[in-house]
Amino acid sequence: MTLSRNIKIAAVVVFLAIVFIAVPAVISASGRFDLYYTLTSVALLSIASAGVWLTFYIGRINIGQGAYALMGGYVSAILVMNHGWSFWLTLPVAGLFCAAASVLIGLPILRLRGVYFAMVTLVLTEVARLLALALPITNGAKGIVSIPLPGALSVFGITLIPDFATLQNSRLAFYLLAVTLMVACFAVMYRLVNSRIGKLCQSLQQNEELASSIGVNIAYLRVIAYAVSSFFGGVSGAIFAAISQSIYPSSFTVTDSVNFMLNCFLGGLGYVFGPMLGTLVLYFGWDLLFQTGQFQLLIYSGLMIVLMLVLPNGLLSLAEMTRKKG
Amino acid sequence: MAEMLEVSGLTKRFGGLVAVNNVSFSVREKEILSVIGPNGAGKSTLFKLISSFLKPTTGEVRLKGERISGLAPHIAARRGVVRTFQETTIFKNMSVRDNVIIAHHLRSKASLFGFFLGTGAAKVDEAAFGQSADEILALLGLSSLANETARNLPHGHLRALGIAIGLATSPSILLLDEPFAGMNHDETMRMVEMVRRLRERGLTILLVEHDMPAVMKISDRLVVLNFGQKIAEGTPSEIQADEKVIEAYLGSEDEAIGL
Amino acid sequence: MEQVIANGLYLGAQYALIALGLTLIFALMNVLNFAHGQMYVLGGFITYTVYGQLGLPFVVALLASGVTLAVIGALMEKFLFRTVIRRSHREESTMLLAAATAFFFDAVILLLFGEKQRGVPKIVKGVFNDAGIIMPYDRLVVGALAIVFIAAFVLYMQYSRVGRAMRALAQDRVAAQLMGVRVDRYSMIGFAMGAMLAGVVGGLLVTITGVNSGIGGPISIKAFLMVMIGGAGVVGGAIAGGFILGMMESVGLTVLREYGDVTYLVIFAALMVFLSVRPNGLMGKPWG
Amino acid sequence: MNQILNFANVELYYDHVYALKGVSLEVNEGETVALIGANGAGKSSILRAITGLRKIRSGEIHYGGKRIDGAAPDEIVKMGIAMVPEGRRVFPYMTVRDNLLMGAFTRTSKSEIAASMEMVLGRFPRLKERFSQAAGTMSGGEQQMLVIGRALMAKPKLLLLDEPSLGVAPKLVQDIARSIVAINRDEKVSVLLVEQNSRMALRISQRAYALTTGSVALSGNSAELLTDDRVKRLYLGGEI
Amino acid sequence: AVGISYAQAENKELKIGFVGVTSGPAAAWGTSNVRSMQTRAAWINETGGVKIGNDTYNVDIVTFDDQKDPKRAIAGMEKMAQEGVHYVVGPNVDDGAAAVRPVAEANGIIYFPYAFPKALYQKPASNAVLGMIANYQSGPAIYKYLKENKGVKKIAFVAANESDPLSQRDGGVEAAKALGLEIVAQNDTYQNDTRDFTPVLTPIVALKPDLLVLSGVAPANAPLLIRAARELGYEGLISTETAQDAKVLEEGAGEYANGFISVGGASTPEIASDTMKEFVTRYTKMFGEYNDESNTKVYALEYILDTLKANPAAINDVAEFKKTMDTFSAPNPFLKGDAKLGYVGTTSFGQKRQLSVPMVVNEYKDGAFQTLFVGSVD
Ligand SMILES: Nc1ncnc2c1ncn2[C@@H]1O[C@H](COP(=O)(O)OP(=O)(O)OP(=O)(O)O)[C@@H](O)[C@H]1O
Ligand SMILES: Nc1ncnc2c1ncn2[C@@H]1O[C@H](COP(=O)(O)OP(=O)(O)OP(=O)(O)O)[C@@H](O)[C@H]1O
Ligand SMILES: CC(C)C[C@H](N)C(=O)O
Ligand SMILES: [Mg+2]
Ligand SMILES: [Mg+2]
Repeated sequence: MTLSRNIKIAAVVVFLAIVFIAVPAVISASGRFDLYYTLTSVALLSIASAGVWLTFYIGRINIGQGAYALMGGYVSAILVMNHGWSFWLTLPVAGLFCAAASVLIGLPILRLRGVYFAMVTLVLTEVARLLALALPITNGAKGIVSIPLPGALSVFGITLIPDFATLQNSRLAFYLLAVTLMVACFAVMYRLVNSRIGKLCQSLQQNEELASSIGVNIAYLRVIAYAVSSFFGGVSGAIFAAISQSIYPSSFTVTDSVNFMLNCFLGGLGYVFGPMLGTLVLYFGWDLLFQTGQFQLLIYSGLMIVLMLVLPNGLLSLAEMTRKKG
Repeated sequence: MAEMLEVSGLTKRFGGLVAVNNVSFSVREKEILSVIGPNGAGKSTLFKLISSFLKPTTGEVRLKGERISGLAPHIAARRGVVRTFQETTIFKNMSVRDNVIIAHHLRSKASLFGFFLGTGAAKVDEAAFGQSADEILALLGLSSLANETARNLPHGHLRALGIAIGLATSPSILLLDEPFAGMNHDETMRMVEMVRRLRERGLTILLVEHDMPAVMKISDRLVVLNFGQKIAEGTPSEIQADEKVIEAYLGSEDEAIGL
Repeated sequence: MEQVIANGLYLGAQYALIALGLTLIFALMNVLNFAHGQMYVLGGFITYTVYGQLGLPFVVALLASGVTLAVIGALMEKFLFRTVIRRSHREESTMLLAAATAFFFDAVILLLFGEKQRGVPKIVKGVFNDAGIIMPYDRLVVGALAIVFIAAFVLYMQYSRVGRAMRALAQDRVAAQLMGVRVDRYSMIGFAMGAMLAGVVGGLLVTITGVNSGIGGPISIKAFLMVMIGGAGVVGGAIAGGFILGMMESVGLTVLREYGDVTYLVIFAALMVFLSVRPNGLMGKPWG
Repeated sequence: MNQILNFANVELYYDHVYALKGVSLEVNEGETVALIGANGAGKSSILRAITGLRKIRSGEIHYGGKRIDGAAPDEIVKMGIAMVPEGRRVFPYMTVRDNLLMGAFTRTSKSEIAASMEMVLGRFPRLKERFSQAAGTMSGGEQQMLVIGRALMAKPKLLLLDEPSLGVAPKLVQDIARSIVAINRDEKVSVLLVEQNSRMALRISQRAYALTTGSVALSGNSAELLTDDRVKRLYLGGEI
Repeated sequence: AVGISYAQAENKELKIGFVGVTSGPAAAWGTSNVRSMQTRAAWINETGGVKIGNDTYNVDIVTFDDQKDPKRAIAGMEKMAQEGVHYVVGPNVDDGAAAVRPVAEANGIIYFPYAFPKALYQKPASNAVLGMIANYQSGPAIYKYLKENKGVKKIAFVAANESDPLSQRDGGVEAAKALGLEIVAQNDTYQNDTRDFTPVLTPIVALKPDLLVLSGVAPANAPLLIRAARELGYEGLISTETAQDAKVLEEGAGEYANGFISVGGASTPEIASDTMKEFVTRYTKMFGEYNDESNTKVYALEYILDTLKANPAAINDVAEFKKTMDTFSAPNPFLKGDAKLGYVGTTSFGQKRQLSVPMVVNEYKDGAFQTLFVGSVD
């Protein structure tokens, strides 16, 4: 685990170079422009999954991230459509709105543990969908459609981000937006986990009673972690709404919530970058198996089972295993 | 000596069962007070009430005159009332040293956000906690196990680790629930010594324990519970001679089995 | 209103039976079996094939469903879950495995049985209609059978040697081992029984609701709800949860229909509030 | 005297921790043997090795002349070894009755089981009073009696006890100690007793082994060990 | 893919896409799409391919299962763009159809959703073409017919609590109101995981409507709803505005389904041409079992190919396609007589963005559909 500082820095530089330079270069060279959306999805879904991972880190199985993604999508869509806000402003607001909502929801439900918390959050996803159908402001079953693309973002007259609608390649723009946020998100996560906060979160995961006996405000810490998690969910939902220029009650469902969780498992619950790798593999795996037609799901799930048998602690445990052997 | 902790009229019901029934006593500063009594007498429950892990049905607990019962457990800990657990309760998947480091939480000056940013204060804390953890581990004879994952320790060392965690919070009152259970005589005596040293450092200690030789040796005073009620209070020699206590708890000496 | 209550009871009986298998597996192995609904669907398709297509007696079909699923359950425990449980650091890891097996079953079922809704001939014809209650006879039969199965299961767990061993196993694996219980074997039996219950209830209900390849996931989730209401891993809880959910649906759909699409919103919200108050469900404890 | 258990040169590891470094000991038929030693000395590990809960690295374990290391715990239990594990471990949500019946899990004859039940309830009348109570709601001492009773239900020839006095009030410790003596005497069960309460253990046993960090440091006649200086110093604490 | 292709080496390849749902509870919708396309394509390829302009093409169907997830649907549409596909059938549901719009428009793809929201087909949108008859078109016709011929006065709606069915219910309610029918129930919904509909229908049946409309009902649920209603003693009519499958109804509801009214393509023997009959035979041979929904769904591919034949320039340029749509007309091979294919939708959408699929209103009877009446849309 103790990589030297230089190796770490080098790894980060390489990663950034791949994500921001190599990927766009390869895509434009090969002409595989559909990969932009695929990778954008991976980036956004991995942000949401990172949130789920954080709740795992405090010992809660979270199958409710879909609810916050949906909520974030609606907040952004409604602010853009009904109130004429700039998308760029709605992005943090969507995240904060979800964080605030998650505090209210989290205070009672974070007392639950194990499968109970898992189930309640699962139900929460469904509640979000039903609310989206029932509330007047969401436009119910008809969803919100024809949302404009993100406009220009300028500060003091300097255009930081151009209007997406005028761009020739809004896919690239969305890709860059998504990976930038992903990098930021995982930087935050890495810092969280490797600071004392990470240890505190681990103490919650392992024994809440003991943690509170040594003076940890467990209720507070839980809520904070959950709020951060939901913030990530909201942000990723908001961007999805902008990409599809529409949002429906069924835009994020129980299936998504479950997938977020699975991404974390597959990557490895013990590794901060697990959700990123897990999302990449699960999403890309599905995409690659596109060729197999009707056997896609069969092969996909079959491989997932095999992976689980070989690496029950996640893909990243492979590194640990080889190190132990080596 | 000043009154440190005052327990008055404390009662706890679980449904129909009265686990602690109208118990009052007080603990003086730097005192070692033991609570003894048969299994199920309500000792652990009493500890949970004092450390605010349970809310009393009636009655209250005061620390230096201030009411602390009914607070959240981490607030009670912040005020200086910290307990160890009867079961071996530790952070299983952390190293022994990390267990102790994390327990320094209350002493840290930096805020959560400070930790996140890695401010100077946070760094100072980190260094100080590491050092203090090593000292505590040395004190409890756990130094050689510092990097072992806690879940792999044998029973006796787990108990010691539980105490180390309690110590790391630098409490003013430490509540030890059966700290000597699972230790042999030699180890028990070393722990007794250590607890005494803690008291000399200014700690007030409340103790639940079934190991009578140790209890009698270490305690300034004892409180005896039976069926949730206080049936006796006094010095070790008073208690050892108390008919009610012998009847309910100690039993009479039986040379055939060495007790 | 009589009708509403009768509906609720009938629904409750079938829900309870669905929840039982799930709770059994959870109690024994701490595995939340995401594939439970898929097992139910598979049971339905087997009965569909044996009774509906091959024309063999219904009882034979039901037996075939039960036995097949029991075998599948046993194999899953032996070759999948046992390995993963042994090797993983966090026991939640089995959730990924369970979800993957659920997908796998979905794929297999879709390939084998197609995407269409399937149904079988009624087992009993006619409708009971008296005292303000309308209830087709086949529902009465299925409801009664469900209750018989539930009772048999509870009695078996409570009084048989195997049942006792499984309860012990659920409470303390090592201690059970020290009593001479072969924990591997009994985990396998328990998993098989849970799967068998799913298969049997799928087979039973195919006579009423038919079966189609896509409903596995939703059924699992519904079963999770019941288990949570009652308390995870408790037989009594699963039964209570099943009946409560059945009754809530029946009553809610009647009482709340004026307010539009809110019945389930209310049910779910109620569940969330309920669990916030009782974090372990109605009778939450490891095993009863 | 017939040897019932022979534990020869056993080594046992946990991951990388060396728990037993070639321990040898034996138990003769009808004997009570005590095993004492510091925390982490490996006492519980010895019991786990005997019952097959942990595989041993090397060495041999014979029981009744048959080699049993490598066998599964359930097979070993069937051969007549019963163990009371560290920390009681009752089945908390089962009744006293069901707990006891679990003890007889490996046996089939209904009438013999009933007879054992008679015997256990006769020995521990408290259990009879609490027959239908959930075991988890009983006091620590009662639970301790229950697990001993449960082990007896297997009609074992060899009974392994891991710290039966742990967390039990002094008066109950006396009761338990008397029960162990009586069981050994009346039921002709050989006993291997792990205890931190060395004084008690040496009083009620015929022979004893003292363990330090994975190997046997001392062994011999219990009565003699009680007066041995080293034992006194290390395990009995001088004159208390 | 199952598509058996008898590719002739000299033929070029024409890729037609499908992005829709072929797994999960709604699998039947997309599967009937995919299979009808694959059957038709195999048939065309076997008989030498399709001649467009000067070239002869073999039709290659590229399918993508979006799992009813709008995010996946976008990925599917991107994939189609990547493969150079310009004509895509699907998606099958509202949210997916809305989500793929930006991709389709940016990449010059015309897509044929089976979802009804008008915004998809009205200006400024112009790349979506509705693949079937919408409920707001068939509903009024059905209710009118039933009002006039069967004396229906009281009508009740029940829908799954999801976007598509709810929107369709709202459309139906509007149409019924316009006809002056009394609406006795319009708020009743069920969860998509409902397997036993007795509790849902108990209060509705008690209101004794003359017509019970199952808005946007999935083929899997239709027989269950019918059976539950009948067993509860419901005696009125039952209808839906979506396509159903006779076999599913027969197995799931038996004779209870008799009299059930739904909309189909050209399924009934009275109007099906020999081509349709051969299509059914080939489909059945290829996939083991026919699905009546495919009567409607076979049209999309036919329209695409015929429009391309009419204007070969459209093969890589959807602007050309759009131009042709306004005037396009070709014989309808699936209907007896001299029916025509043509684009419609002017009344509903203000532009021709809908396939003129015959609106055959069926009545189920003993395992098969019978024509109740045939309508049309403009
Ligand atoms: N949460 C609870 N709910 C119900 N009853 C409880 C609860 N906690 C403790 N009890 C009961 O209260 C009584 C007192 O228990 P407590 O744990 O305080 O005993 P104790 O004196 O610490 O015993 P021991 O010496 O065996 O540890 C017991 O009868 C116990 O079963
Ligand atoms: N599960 C485990 N994983 C790793 N190491 C273990 C494990 N269990 C025990 N050990 C190690 O094995 C050694 C012997 O442990 P054992 O439990 O046998 O000691 P013991 O004599 O019973 O001690 P105690 O009196 O404290 O119960 C100890 O060093 C301990 O750290
Ligand atoms: C309108 C819908 C109910 C039709 C459905 N989407 C289909 O593909 O057939
Ligand atoms: Mg206690
Ligand atoms: Mg031990």
